[in-house]
Amino acid sequence: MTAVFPDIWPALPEIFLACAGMALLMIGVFRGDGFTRPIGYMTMVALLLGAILTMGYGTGRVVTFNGLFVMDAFGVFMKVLILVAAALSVMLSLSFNEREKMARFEFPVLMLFATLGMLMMVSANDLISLYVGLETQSLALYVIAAFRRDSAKSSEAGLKYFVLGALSSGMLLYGASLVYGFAGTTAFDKIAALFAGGAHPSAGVIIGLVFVAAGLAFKISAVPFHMWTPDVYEGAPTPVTAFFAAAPKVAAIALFTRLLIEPFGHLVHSWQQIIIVSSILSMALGSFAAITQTNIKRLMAYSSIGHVGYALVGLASGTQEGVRGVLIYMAVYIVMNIGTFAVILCMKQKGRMLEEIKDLAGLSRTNPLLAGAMAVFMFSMAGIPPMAGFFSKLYVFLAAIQAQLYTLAVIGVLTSVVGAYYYLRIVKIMYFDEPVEAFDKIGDDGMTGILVATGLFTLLFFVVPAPILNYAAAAAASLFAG
Amino acid sequence: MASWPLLSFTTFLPLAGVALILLFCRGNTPDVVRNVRYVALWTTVITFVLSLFIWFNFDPRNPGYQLVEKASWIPEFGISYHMGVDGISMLFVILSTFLVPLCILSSWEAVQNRVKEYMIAFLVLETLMVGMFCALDFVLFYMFFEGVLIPMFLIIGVWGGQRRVYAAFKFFLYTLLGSVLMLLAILAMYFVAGTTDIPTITATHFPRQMQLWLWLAFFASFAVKVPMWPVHTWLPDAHVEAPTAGSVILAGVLLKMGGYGFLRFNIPILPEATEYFAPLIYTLSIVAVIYTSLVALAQEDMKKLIAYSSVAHMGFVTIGMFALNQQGIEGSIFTMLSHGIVSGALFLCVGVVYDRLHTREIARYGGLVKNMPKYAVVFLFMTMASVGLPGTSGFVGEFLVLLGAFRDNTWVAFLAATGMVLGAAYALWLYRRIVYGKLTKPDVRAMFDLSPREVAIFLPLIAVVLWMGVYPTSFLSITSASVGQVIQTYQTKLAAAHGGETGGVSVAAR
Amino acid sequence: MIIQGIAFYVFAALLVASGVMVISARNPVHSVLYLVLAFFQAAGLCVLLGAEFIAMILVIVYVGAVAVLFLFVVMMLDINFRELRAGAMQYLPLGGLIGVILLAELAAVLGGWIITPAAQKIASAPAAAMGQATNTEQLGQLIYTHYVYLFQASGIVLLIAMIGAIVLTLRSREGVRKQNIGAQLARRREDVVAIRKVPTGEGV
Amino acid sequence: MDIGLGHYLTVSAIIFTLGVLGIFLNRKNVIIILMSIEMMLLAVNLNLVSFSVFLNDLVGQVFSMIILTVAAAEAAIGLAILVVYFRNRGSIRVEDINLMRG
Repeated sequence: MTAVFPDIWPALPEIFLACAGMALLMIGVFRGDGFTRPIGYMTMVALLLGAILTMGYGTGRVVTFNGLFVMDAFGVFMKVLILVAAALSVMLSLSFNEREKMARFEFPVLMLFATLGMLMMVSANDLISLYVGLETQSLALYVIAAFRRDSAKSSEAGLKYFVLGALSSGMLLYGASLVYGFAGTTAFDKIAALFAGGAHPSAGVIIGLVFVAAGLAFKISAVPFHMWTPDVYEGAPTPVTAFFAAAPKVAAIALFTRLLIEPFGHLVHSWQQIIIVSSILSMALGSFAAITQTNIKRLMAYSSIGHVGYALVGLASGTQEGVRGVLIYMAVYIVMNIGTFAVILCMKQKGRMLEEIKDLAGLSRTNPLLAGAMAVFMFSMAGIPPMAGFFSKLYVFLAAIQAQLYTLAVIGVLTSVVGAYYYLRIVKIMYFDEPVEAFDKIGDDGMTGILVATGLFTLLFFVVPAPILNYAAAAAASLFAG
Repeated sequence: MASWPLLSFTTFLPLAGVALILLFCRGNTPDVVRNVRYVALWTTVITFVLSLFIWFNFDPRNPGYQLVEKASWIPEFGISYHMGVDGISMLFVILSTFLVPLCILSSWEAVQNRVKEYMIAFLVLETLMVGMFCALDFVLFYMFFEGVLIPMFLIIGVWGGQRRVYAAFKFFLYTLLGSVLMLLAILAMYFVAGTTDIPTITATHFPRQMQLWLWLAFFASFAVKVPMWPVHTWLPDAHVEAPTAGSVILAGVLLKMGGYGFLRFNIPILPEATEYFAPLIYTLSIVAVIYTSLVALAQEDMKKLIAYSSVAHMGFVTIGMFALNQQGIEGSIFTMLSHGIVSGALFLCVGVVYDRLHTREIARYGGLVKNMPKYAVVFLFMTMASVGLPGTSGFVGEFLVLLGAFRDNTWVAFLAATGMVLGAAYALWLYRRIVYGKLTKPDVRAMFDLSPREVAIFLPLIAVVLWMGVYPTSFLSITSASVGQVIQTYQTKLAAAHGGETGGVSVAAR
Repeated sequence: MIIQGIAFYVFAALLVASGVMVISARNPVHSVLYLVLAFFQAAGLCVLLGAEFIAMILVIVYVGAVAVLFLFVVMMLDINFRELRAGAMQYLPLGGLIGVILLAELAAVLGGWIITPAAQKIASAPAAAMGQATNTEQLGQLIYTHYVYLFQASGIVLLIAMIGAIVLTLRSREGVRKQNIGAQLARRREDVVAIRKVPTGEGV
Repeated sequence: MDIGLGHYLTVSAIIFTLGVLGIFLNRKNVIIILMSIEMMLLAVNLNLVSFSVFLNDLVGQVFSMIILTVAAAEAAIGLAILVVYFRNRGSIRVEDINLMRG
């Protein structure tokens, strides 16, 4: 057995992040918790550097580490999204953690490691590396969900997330073992080659695929595996919730997409129905269950379930256009979501965090900037043009129509009208209701910066949408070329 | 001048006003508020003047799109920034730019609360309306079409009456529900035509079965917008709760979006389905004309009455449009323009008394002719125009519509004419209850007549109504070429679809 | 062959039995002990299969580390065990039904398993013939070369687990006397010892 | 009495099912849930090892090793979270995990 030294350049961002994480850990250990803010900034810089390194990769498709790791334009797109989302989430967490007395240097470091796991997920080209990446991410996330260890809610959220996450990992693994046994390999390329000739898959592979899909559906909180989402979103500290709703979703969706398109792309008829059903249920649940919510974090949980449903519409079509839709959807979703959570993090009176939707009443009088930004995000999430959210929905439905999934598309737009109702309700509370006590001054330039940047992106996306759309198209094409 | 991107300038100039307000009008002192009002007024007046240049540069003999601007926007997906006007859309552009300054003027004193946001909402609304009539790309069109919901939602919800929240939600969700289906239809068309360019799609032929579905999807959107019976129920609520200027825009321009959509998309793009569904439109329109006129008779609230009259008038519009001949379509366009001015003016009339007494209940008024003679004259004039008295704009439009409908189907024309009689009944009765009678109530007695500002609002409206009524040719000559082309497209496509002699027969029957 | 069969059935029966006991024992301490037993049986099955290395680390990692960790936590939490088990079986009928269905489905699939020739051909890392190299040696050769990525990644996973466990549970309590070696070593004679000249006969 | 792959797979399927059941049946004690998760992973490992042997391919055993490693890490994290939870609530009854609706 001769081993060749693997080509490590495609994995440069991962290697860099791993080293940076360990270095930051060391710095933290030696300097103590008083050094948390600098470490937070350094983490952000490391994540952004990682994004730059990723962008410097180029476009070609390279498989390395004995077929375990793949890098292509799809990976570049998703990784940049994840890294930017993670960097913004770190930024959001800094003041919150100091205020809530949970500022410990491990927090940004764990976020960094979670992000590393996400990058590994995006680049996974083998069931084993898929699992390792997923667990790297999940373990770090379990910890930061329970990070506020003096809070019963936070630790309960951590426990719930852990138990259900571990259960889903177990299902995924059992499925992976079945796929391995019946296909004889764990490598994506080889699985794809096995079915390329139109070979009929054995029932074991299909059952394995179902188990794997169920495990991943847990991670993206698609119905019927969504039960943990509202509780975890409500219980976890708000910056953690913001992080959960953004980066891990993208990573899991990316992984899901690659898994279904690359190794199992030829079995599209076997999995398409499952995705369609899950997508419809997610969209419906996300719309209807959100209506009665009073806690804004729970509302965002249901909203994210709904958004996953829309992203799955693109995936269900199983075409290049569908993947393009998914990519655009996730890109826009992340920005809207980070922006919304930035607003939620600004909801505090006399230093106390508020989480009820009714606390937003009359915000347009007391803080027009905040209210304006939130209104932009809400209209965008409802998919009203000219906000960015309209374009993301446009492209997934485009794919669905092209794949002739008319019922799915019709149900999708109808649920989006229902969804519009609860997004509008927030606008109504901010603009039509009489003001209650004003919120504290934001007093954090980073937060204001994120608010303005995400708000402007969402509002003005329509002016020059072409670059992002083109990148997404190229990324989707790379997945189908391989 | 023609080489300038005139349409884009007109469309986006109001946004410059928004920028001015946002940048320079900070704070909330009375001075600042006054400045905000002036900035908004001047912006919209300049926009109106600019839009007149569109008219001057418009060649009425050319049936195609003029002043066309095309720039790449999302080239990979065949979506471009494509603007242009033809005889159908040009007058709507002018109508929009004409009404907005009047709206701003009318809310000069009525709106004291959050003036800055109010003006911004109106300026954004103007951009979206003008853009929608100019857009020649489906995605662009849809963006403007849907985007209108956002400022209108806020206008109704923030500055509206008692039940404003309910009305705003109803307005938003009803119209959204219709338009998302249209979005799917647009996407489906995109896959057949490979582009979302409206002229290209108009030239594309769609299979019959597909046409039926597409037609229904478009119908869902436009019927809600027009609004047609039975999906009109959002309109009375929205009108009643909206502030005066909001009602004016709603009745004056937003309802026309539906009619415009039918004319621009359903008829030329989907002729076979149009032919198939025309009886449906007739039925719904006639029910609308008669039923809503009867409902209007029973109203106690002035705005609600006028709102129902709008539904009835828009019923005429759809009847004329789906008569599918030159007179009918020209009549329906003319009715839409006329209704835009007249119903806008009627809402302003309501606004005048509402500003003084703060109630819209008809029974609370009476005998206004004694202490408000100028008002009584204006109101009378607009009521007559609404009824369709010869010499006013209302007459020309409704006459043409009836003529067109008569050529197509006598019964439809007859029933529509019945609606006209009912229309006269409720309009005149409203006038009688408000203006005539004894001036007994002390608070009504204390009401003062029109202020110079209000006169300044009404004068242009009266002038336009008279102009349209006395010399309609100046408007009809603009629309006729383009309407002719729409009909020709419709019939050619239909003939091609039916093929051979049967097609010939069906065209001849029209 | 017979001996192998008997061994399989013994291991399998004990494995299943201890598995049942893990989830049904009244006392969590007993559960942990049954879990240990189950791991031993699984290790036995691995030996039967010829995967000695996995069998060994099953015993070392699971029994030596994980199960002991469980035991430690169970003891530390000091839970009232009596109360815990009351009425636990009310969900048994439904749960049992689901379990039986799941099992039946899995069995239906797995029962019909045959190695497809195609699957066998694409083996990524074929095992060497008997006697050429031991199982452990072969695995070692693989994991440090072809699968070095996974090896490193699992290192990161363990690091995260370490950080996580520490950050969640380590509490620095006030008033606990601890040895501070750094401070001890940094102490100099001059800092702590003051030499005073005490005049005779006056006291300090 | 020929012991084939099917036998091994059946055993591991039973163990996996027991693990899943342990999670859903158990309403009293979170620790049992964590143990059930370990049992699920054990079943997966058995699956992988037997596939590996019968396919004559070592990848399965590599996979199994990785799972062992990760499972140990997962157990450590899980127990840490459990300890934190216990400190906050003084209980590890499953029924008590209800601070939030849902």
